[in-house]
Amino acid sequence: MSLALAADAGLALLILGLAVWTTIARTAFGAVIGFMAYGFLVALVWVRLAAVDVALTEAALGSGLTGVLLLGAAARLPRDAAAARPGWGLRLAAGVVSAAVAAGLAAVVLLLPVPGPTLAPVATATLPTLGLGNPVTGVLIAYRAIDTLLESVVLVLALIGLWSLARDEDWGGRPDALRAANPGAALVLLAQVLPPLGLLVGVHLFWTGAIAPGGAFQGGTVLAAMWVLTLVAGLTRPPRVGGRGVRLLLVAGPALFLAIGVAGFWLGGAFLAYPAADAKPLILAIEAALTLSIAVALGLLLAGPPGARE
Amino acid sequence: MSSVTLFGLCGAALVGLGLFGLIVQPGVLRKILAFNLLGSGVLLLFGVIARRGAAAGIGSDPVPQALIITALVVAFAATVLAVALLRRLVQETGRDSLDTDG
Amino acid sequence: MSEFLLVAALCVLGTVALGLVAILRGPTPADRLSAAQLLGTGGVAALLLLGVATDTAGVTDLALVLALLAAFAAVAFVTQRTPADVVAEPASPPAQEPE
Amino acid sequence: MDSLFTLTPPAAWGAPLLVTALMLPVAALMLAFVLGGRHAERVVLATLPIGLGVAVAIAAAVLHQGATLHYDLGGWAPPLGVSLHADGLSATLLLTTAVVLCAVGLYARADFRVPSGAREARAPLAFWTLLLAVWAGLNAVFLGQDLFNLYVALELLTFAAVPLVCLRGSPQTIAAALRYLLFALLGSVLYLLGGALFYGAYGTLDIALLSARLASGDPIAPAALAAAALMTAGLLAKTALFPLHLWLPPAHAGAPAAGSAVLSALVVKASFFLILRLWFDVMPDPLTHLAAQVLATLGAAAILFGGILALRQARLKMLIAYSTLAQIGYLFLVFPLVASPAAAPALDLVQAPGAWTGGVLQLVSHAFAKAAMFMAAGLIAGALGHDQVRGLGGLGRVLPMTVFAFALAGLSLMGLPPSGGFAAKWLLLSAAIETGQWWWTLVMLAGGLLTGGYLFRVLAPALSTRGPPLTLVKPVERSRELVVLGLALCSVVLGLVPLSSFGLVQIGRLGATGIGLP
Repeated sequence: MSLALAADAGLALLILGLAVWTTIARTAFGAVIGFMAYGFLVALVWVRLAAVDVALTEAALGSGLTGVLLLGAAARLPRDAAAARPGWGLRLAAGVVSAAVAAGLAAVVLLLPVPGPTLAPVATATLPTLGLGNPVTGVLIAYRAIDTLLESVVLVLALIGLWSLARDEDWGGRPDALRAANPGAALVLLAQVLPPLGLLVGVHLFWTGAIAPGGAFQGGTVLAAMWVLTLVAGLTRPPRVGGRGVRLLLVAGPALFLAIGVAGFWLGGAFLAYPAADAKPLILAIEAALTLSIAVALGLLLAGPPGARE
Repeated sequence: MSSVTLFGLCGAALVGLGLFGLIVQPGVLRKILAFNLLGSGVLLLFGVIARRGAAAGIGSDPVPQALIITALVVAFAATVLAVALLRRLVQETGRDSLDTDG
Repeated sequence: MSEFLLVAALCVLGTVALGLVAILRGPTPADRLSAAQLLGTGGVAALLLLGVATDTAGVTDLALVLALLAAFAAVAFVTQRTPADVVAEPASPPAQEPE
Repeated sequence: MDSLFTLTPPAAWGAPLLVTALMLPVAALMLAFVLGGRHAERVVLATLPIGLGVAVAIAAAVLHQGATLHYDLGGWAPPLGVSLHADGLSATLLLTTAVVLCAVGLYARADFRVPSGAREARAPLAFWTLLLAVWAGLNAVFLGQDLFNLYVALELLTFAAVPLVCLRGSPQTIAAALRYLLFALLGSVLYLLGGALFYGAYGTLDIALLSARLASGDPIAPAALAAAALMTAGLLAKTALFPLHLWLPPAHAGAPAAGSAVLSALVVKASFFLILRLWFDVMPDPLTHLAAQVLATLGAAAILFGGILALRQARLKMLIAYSTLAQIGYLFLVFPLVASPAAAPALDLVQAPGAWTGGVLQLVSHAFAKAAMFMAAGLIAGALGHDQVRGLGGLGRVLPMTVFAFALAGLSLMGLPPSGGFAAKWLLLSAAIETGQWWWTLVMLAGGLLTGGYLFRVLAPALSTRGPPLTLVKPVERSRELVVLGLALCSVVLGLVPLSSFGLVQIGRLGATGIGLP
């Protein structure tokens, strides 16, 4: 297995190198590019850590959408506003503190108990009663459903926070900042060819999530990316923020989740419990609604606040 | 040393690096990047803990995996909000730093 | 068989490292993005090799997602950048905004 | 091993109420967001009294049964599942939150009305939905029993609180919100790292199970020590304890008055509450003794530093915000007073229930008083068109009720009788003397003097009868003054209630499962 170890060491070194580059790069733009490459390689690390579900999320969110978001921000930074770097004293102190934290954590990693504690046996033992084959989905949608429910609300909330940054006079308008000024023919073609493919991949990820790596977050993210692509190319326009339809789509996932959770009081004996007989269809319904809501929320989060283009 | 430990040490280093960047970088965008590195290091450590919990025929404890996915989505939302605030700040002041009078 | 695949993965990672150097050197942002894209392609290849070598489920899906989003990132770069970035180091005088 | 912590019989009535308390604001948030426009405000105003009723019912259930309430979500017991939990302190804070939010809701109607002619406007929709989100986040924090569930709750709170800071949209408030966000995110991520390490060492995130595993007699894992340190550091950044306070004054002063009230009275308390939970409910005693000294030292520094800076502020809202820094410091004095090894050699932590009650009283009375103060300051700023402390001369003659409410709230902050703040500080002072830690009394007395000093700067000119009468640029609605006065009275009335009625806050403390009173 030393070959695998060599590959992993190479991967770790590449990641650390890119992280250092992201920290010390001279321009913000260079740093963002470094960070995107970094996110890409971290997805590989997740595979090496046998966490393909996480790898999918990281690939889609961590390097994909985050990278696009940060690129957009870097392109609009003022050029000449190089802020004063902190003095040597502070940098030295920060370096010492950070190095101490890193060293402490490294020591903790080396001292973690062997074998590591795990909930894997418990988590897999009850999976069949839910009709699921992917334990990660089981954790997300059943055992720790409350976290997933609250988190889907967090996405809606982030969107409200984002929209609240609009100017008063722009309220009710469309978030149009994404659309390219002059979408070239190549871009339009790509935006016509790629999304149908992406749609398939997104739906596949959601559907396969019940038994294999994938699920609502991963599928929703891919769908969001495809939607954003058509927005950039000007093939579609984002909805007005005042519209009730888009808001219904945004809360459809968490609302259905909550409703089935409340029904669990009677059907399953507890809030967020699934009745043994109908667990699978209920879970699939929740996942479908969540995928849709997450896709819309992520797309709109990338599209920015409503208003005139900068 | 095993691969898992290796990635654990890598995560620890990333946390330190992110913390350093968050403190010393003057520009807000660079701070946001540093925050993302820091968060990624934290999640990597969590992933190492998950991997150490491989059991029952699964290569990695599913509970931490699910938590990492949740945390990734939350971190993305946080980045969106921070970037949106930054863009407003740049529009209003033409600067991207939070210096004393910012 | 799996050892051969691992060696292949290592080689691909090596080219990825070379791409990394290109990212670091630049000099223009477009150079850097192309290098990052190359790194992406190499990453997908390394991923598939590693996945087959260690027989991990779901790796092909991951490769699909990575390939899709790499194209997406390139689009973002082309549309979000300011024109001056492509031709010169960003330290040059501020250019007009695209809009 | 866990039997100690599942004493509560499943038949305990009131447990489903915990779900209601958590989900009511979430459901209302979605409804308000979808309906939008003028309906958002209506949804909030309809939900607030229901939520208050739920909080009262939970407090009654806890008090009546004299035990904590538990609810396993989805029927999955920890460590695989997530459970909710309400002890006396949680119930008290749920109730405080509901009362303050009701007042804020009534007060904010005038500021966040959809202008006639428009179907919907930016600030009102954002404010009303964010208010519900703050509520959901706070309830989730107070009820959480799982460290990761609490992380999500903290993030919910962050995402709700940050946009409140910059609702006005001025460059200063945007910068303040951004700085707040960065601090809050740093805090969350350190907290999350702590949670990960706890899981790595003990394989659970449930507070009760963790506490049992930590207390099992084996040496404590290094990961747990690192986890506790990281979590504390992260939560301190969110609580804005000195020296991690830089973000708080501009953020709390920049928000609209109703938002400032929520942020200063409630939001910073959420992370403090988690520090309490961490050190008293998770970590074993000897470590708590050690951490208590560090935390209290920082708290003492915050009391003095915040007080001195408050003395130097030119703007009323900044003054109140700095006062929050100082008052948060008092909360941290609870740690060494409750966990004093001097008073309780080899005994459990509940040797000083007086200090515990004092700490909770300080938390609650500060919440009422500070919300009242910020809302009073909002009325003053609206009526005068500015909030310069120097320009407040003769204010008492034109806005007597507002100034009276401000003074009543000030009474509680200074710790003068008969106010909740007095009872709180009295209990803390006596606990300090009883446990032989007299030095903390000096800090508290100095803090009281400083508080008196900065409030005198406001009240002396406001109450003076000399000088030309002030002219108001805008009249003040009587109903809003009444809301402010009501909250200020709440903070005072707490001091008039006999101490024995605070048995609620002791319920669920380790070793104090019965309603024991000092």
